[in-house]
Amino acid sequence: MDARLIVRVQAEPFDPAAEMDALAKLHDDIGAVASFVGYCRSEGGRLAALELEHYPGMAEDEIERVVHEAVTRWPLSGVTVIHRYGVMRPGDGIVLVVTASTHRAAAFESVEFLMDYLKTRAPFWKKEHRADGSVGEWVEAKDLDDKAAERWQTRS
Amino acid sequence: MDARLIVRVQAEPFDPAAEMDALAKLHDDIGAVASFVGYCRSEGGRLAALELEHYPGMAEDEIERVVHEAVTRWPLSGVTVIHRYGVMRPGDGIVLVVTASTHRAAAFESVEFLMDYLKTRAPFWKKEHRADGSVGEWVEAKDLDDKAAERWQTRS
Amino acid sequence: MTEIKLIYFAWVRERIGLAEERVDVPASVQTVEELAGWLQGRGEEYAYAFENPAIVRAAIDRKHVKPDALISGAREIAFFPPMTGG
Amino acid sequence: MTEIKLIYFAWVRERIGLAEERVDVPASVQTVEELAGWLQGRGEEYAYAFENPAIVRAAIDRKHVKPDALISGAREIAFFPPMTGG
Repeated sequence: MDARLIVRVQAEPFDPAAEMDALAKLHDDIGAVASFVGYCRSEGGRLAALELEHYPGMAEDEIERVVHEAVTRWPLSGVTVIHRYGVMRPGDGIVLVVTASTHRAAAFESVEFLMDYLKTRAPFWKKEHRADGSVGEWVEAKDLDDKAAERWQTRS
Repeated sequence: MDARLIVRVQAEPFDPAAEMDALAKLHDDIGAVASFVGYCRSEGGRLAALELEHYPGMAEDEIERVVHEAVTRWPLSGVTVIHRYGVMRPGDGIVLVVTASTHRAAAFESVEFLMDYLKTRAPFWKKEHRADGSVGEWVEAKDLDDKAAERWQTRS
Repeated sequence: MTEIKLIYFAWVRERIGLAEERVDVPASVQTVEELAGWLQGRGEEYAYAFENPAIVRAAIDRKHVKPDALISGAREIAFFPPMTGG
Repeated sequence: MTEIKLIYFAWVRERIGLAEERVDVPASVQTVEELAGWLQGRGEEYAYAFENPAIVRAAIDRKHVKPDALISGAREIAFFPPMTGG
């Protein structure tokens, strides 16, 4: 399996189009490119920003582990995962996952798998900055996310 | 539900980036944009092109029906579906589906639902043009596609 | 007799050799299935197109229909193979 | 006594008031769970950070570990809340 795997943890914005294009053009037998972009939300105007803290080094390692797990599970030609840290404003992209495969099911499922695992395993933490200027809370992890990640353990 | 719904059936190429951007920027509480692009494949060099025939009028109607079904099932802020017809070379995008939502599960599931239904209900037919210049076959529908579409009928 | 517009796509179109036509259908032909059967008798191109009628799909006025759908009142009936878009 | 580098993230970091530190850990402290318990006794900031030790997660040398993981040989141990990336 010589899939093209790209993992980046960065402060800079990313360009979903460029990343998708790169995977679509890997070779002539890419039939499917699936992608997901997670954005910072204002939560009805309540938030001015989200601040993402991360564990440098481990963040990259952990995402790479999850990406390698994905390419052993699905026949993928390419995977790109970019996760940002720092201060995000509503509308800013926080995380990008793109996968390319000959077949659509592999592309779909692997993007979903990667997102579920990133949410629960990648060492990132979100802190709210409230629109009223006050210091916000650290976002609490959702049980839902653990459940989403767990479902992959019963497969394969 | 005032979702922004766009359905286009066209010969011209589409720009996934522009379509995703438009949905991402709909409002401040878009948390998730999921997309799928289906490409023309060469099948290991066997094919020079795919020719897509469609039923004008019905193609648009049928896709719109499926899109409306999707927005009744998931809380979506926007849906864009573009399906091309005409001659596609390997690497050309044939179909684009993008959905935007506050929550990621809705974005993921609705893209998958839309693709499954497009494959089995939208009146398009693919004919192969072989790399050796000979006239190819009409692509046969896969049972797999019907099965993929059927699974949505047991839910909700 | 009712005049109906028929449209054909993909290999159904190629086998019949026509993209569309207007035909006078006898009143005894009431369903899509019966219409396909009646078309089969119109010549060998039609017999070839409908040689396996179970796999030919139909739409009435741009909506998918089942073989037992009534054709009464239809403006446009289409016959085509299973779809392979997406 | 073994010297270990500890790193804290998010509200664990804020409560302790330090991003990282090097501590001398007594030999009796063998697991991550025991280390968290031992840290709790180092002052009220630590007691606050680990007031609900079941929800604090740990990594040894940048890999997630369970509470019963042995700390022997660790170069770097991190404590942090459940992750909320993605």
